[in-house]
Amino acid sequence: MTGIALRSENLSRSFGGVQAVAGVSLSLPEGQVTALVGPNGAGKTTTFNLITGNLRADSGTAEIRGKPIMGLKPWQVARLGVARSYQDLRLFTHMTVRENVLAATETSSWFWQPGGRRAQQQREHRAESAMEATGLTALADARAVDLAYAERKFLSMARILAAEADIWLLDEPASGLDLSSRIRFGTLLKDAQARGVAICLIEHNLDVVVELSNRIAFLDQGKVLAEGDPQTILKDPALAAIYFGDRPQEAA
Amino acid sequence: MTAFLINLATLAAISGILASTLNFIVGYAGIFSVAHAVFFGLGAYGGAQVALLLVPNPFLACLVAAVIAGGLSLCLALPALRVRGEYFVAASLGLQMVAATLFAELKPLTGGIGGLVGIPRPEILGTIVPVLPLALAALALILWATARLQRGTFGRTLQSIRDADSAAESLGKNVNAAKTLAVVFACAGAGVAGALYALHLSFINVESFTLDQSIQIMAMVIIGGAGTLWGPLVGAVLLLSLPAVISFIPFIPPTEVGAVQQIIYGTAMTLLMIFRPAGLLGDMSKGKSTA
Amino acid sequence: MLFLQLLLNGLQTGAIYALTAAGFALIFGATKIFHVAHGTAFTIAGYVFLFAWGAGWPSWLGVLASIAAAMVFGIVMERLVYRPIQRHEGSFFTVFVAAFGVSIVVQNIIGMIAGRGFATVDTPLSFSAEILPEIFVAPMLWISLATAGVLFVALTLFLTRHPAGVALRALAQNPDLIRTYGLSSNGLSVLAFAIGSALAAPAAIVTAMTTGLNEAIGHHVMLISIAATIVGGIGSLRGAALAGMMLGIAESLALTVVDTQWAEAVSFLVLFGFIIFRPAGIFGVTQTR
Amino acid sequence: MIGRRGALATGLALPFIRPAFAQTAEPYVMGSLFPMSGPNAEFGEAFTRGAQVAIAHINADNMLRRPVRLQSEDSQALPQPSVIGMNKLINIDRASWVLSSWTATAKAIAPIGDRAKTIMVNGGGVGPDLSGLSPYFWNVIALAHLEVQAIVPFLVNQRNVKRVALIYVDDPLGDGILGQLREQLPRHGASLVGSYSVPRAAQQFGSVVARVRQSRPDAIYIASFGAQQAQIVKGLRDNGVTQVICSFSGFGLDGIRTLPEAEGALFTTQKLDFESGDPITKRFATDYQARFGQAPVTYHANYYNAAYLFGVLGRQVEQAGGEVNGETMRAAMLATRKFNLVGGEGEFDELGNMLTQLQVNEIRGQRVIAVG
Repeated sequence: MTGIALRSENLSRSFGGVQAVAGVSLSLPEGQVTALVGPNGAGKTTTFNLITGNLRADSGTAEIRGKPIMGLKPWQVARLGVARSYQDLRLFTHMTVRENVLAATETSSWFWQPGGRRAQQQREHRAESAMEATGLTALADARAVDLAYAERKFLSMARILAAEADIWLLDEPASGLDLSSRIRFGTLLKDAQARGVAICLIEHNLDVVVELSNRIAFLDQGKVLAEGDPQTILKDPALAAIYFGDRPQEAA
Repeated sequence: MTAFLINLATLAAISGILASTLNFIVGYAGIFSVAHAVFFGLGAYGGAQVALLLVPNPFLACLVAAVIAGGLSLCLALPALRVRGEYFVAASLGLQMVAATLFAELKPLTGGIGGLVGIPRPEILGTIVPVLPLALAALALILWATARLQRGTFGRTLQSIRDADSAAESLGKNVNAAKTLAVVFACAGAGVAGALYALHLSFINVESFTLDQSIQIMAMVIIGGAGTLWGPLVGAVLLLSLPAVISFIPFIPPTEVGAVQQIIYGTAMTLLMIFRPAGLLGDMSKGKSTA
Repeated sequence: MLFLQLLLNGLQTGAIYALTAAGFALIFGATKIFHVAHGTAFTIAGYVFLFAWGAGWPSWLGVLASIAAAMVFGIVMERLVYRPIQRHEGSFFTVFVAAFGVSIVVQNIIGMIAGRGFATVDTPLSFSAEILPEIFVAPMLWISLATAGVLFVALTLFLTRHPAGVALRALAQNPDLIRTYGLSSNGLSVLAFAIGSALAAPAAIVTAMTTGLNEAIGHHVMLISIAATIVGGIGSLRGAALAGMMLGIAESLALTVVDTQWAEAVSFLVLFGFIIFRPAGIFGVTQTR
Repeated sequence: MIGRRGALATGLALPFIRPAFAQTAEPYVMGSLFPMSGPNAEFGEAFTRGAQVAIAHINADNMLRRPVRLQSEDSQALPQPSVIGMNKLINIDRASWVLSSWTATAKAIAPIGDRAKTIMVNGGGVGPDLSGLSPYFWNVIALAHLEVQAIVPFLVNQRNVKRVALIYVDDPLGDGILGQLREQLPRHGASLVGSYSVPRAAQQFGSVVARVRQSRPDAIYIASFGAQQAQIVKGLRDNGVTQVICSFSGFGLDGIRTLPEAEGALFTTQKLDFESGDPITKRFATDYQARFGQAPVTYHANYYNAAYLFGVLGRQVEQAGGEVNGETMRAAMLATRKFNLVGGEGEFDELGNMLTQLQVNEIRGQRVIAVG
């Protein structure tokens, strides 16, 4: 039933001699939550940046449903249905919650959006339901800077929801959330999964990984060491040793 | 008295256009340009040449001015796409200084420091019209357009780019295109102001398009309140009429007139910024609003 | 021969630019305040020296008075203008406009007190002698180069050895680091303004002796300082000083290829080019996200 | 030493005094539009002083039925402030006589004065483009081309100059002087060996001077103004150029006269002999000295003349029973043409340019001496 939404082959990138990503091959199937795990500096966020076009890969390819995306600009990749969140959120701080979400529905950079009033109403409707789903409706007119931490995280999710993308790249979306928020976040993911969205998330807390994801890709030193279902991967003692930093060169 | 006020109102309307258009890129797109006078100048030279060589039709002059200023504003858009904040301020500073030298040296087009004289007064259908109604109409049009754009989706796009350009881009917004559009729109507006200025004064030279002028326009925006619709207009009227009002103060020794006026002017500027840092119409409660 | 002569002239101009630019860069690096009234500190320092000289003070006293005046101005700006503004809203241009207002006021007050127009300190030190055929050099060249050199060594020592200096550098890189030093960033920002403004004084004195002063002279100096700070790479004192020196030399050597009226535009063309092609400056590191 | 005056002291010590008059009528307002702040304020101050003395004389002599008051506006030497100031002078202060100077100011206000039929008198700017701006725009100073024609023969014949280099600001004035030097020098068997244009705001001249030196001139002509010309002079002398420096009337400022480096500089001005027996000149020189504590120079005299002319023409109009305004005074000027002013008789042409004789001056021991 599932196709592969996004596939990367051998993505590589080095910074001044340091190989940050060394040949990452990754597939994100539709309707699955893939967790990208690995120690700090494993190249997780860099992988995201290579896929979304924020960074240029030294070598390797990536494609969305067979369409190559290497060399495209971030906004072009986004228009192919990729939405991402950032670890530092990057909200539109001085705009209200509603404006933040509405902005995610408007992709044209022209003086006005195409489609006239009808499309405008549809976008507003999408924004309202995204706020509804993330529990931000009551805060619609608050400015992003004035929100509490968890609310900000949900705002960043609301933007992604409203963007109606079918590939989500989420950078530590659940970190710092309390239990009830995490449950609500889980529901968001389940709903999206049910709609066939391919989700990839970076997460450090392994409990959360188990709770939210059904696949794991284990990254270390810029390579995917293992890929598979959470139980098998997390039980592998070699991977655990790497993850918990037992190796001397990881001590820093 | 009326003629004095009409002249002042005309200049205020022209400054209002300049401040509003600059506010569009400063207050909404976060592009801090100190080169607005360059595009004011390009429009003024363009409009003046149309009136001198072809016909003194104000609409044609404004159109040509807008096209020239808007077209050449890509010089400003180029650094705006690459760098932000202080770097961009410095880039626009460089552009302003180089452009002022060019204005002074390209004598066949600009008349150099001697300037262009005898620019005919604007005519519509063979009758001479004063510049004030034209300037007010242009100001109203530009305020209307900026208000529409600022409140609409384009304004939202610009603000999102100002607050977090990478996030805006990853939501599918073509950041470079939006920034370029904003710059072209604002600079074309400055060009229109330039054409009106040339028609109003009948004389222009490079001294009206220097860094000092750019800073003055910037001060109008900041003092009025960046990112507000009416703030820049208030700032323009204030900064333009303040020296005129000061000049009514009696009993200043004639040889010290300039210094005393400038001291009052500078003091007012500084005090306003200390006590109303968000500008006269800016929202004090907003905290750090830009940059 | 012309090339060598222009190079020497460029060095003298460059030394002045380097000192003021370093001051600007120090202030900007440590406080993130775009101190456009830096040129005003320069003007004040120059005129104070001029008055001291005219009143017959010994020159060392004049130099001290001039440095003190520049420092006081810097500190007053920090305490009375920048800090109240930043308390509310640190908007970049709010600071810019406020500082610009101050520079207008000071320029006109100086015009009223000292008289308008040209003023110079008349000294044989600025008078050139022919040291080689066709090469004219004034003692001021050596004095200004030596001053710039000594001050840079002193400044580098201060910034690398003295705890307050180290803290200043840290502040430039990361304001949060400061808490670990147990120094208040308020005190440090006053220190940055004091030292940065003081650096303008020697440059102003050299200018008073060579090209002479007028009340509007600070304007140009400030523009060059901004350009040098950017070209050198924000946060890099070494870069700002080197870039100031480079802009001075470029302005002068440009005369071998272009007509004289374009010399000044050359500096700003260099600036514009740098921002387009190497925004991080000479010593800056390109930031990756 | 400090080469300057205590401007503040004199400015404040001499507050605006309006003599008490028998007449109770509203005073006539004479406007002035000079750069009173910014880099050229030194000129505005000098111009204003000349006019102040003239107005004091007009009032003291009861030349007119109403007293005259000077309304000073700051033009900043920029077009926009000039236009605002001019509109204020015409429409609010009802001035029918405005003293002005500076290319940008003159060109910006000429259309306004023309429409309002207000006389504008220039006694400072010498750019050739200031001639014929409007029937109401007059010059009481010889324009630059005449100044060049006066100094070239002197340089060649008296000082044996064969090669001249020009440092100039590329504005109509500098351009005019460049053209005249190109034309006049070969005519007298000399040549222009180099011309170096500098931006108006330039302050460092060491490198330009190096280029000048390369051209091996016998004399250097400077066509700049304000603080810049002093900086150029100092730059030349400091960088080993010992040849004679010459210039136009822009050198008639205290900042130059008292500059040690300017010793021996030659410049042209209108013919003015303050020691002569001419009573008008003598009175001006004496009263100026008494009021400002120093000897007057040409600029002071020019604006004295520019202001005093209002008294002369105004009296003619009043005596003929007319109303004193721009139109009547222009008619009076065209009817009379010749006036006794400071420095002798001045004669106007059709365009309103006063033709005067010129003299060459030399700065010796901080004094200006006529040498030819």
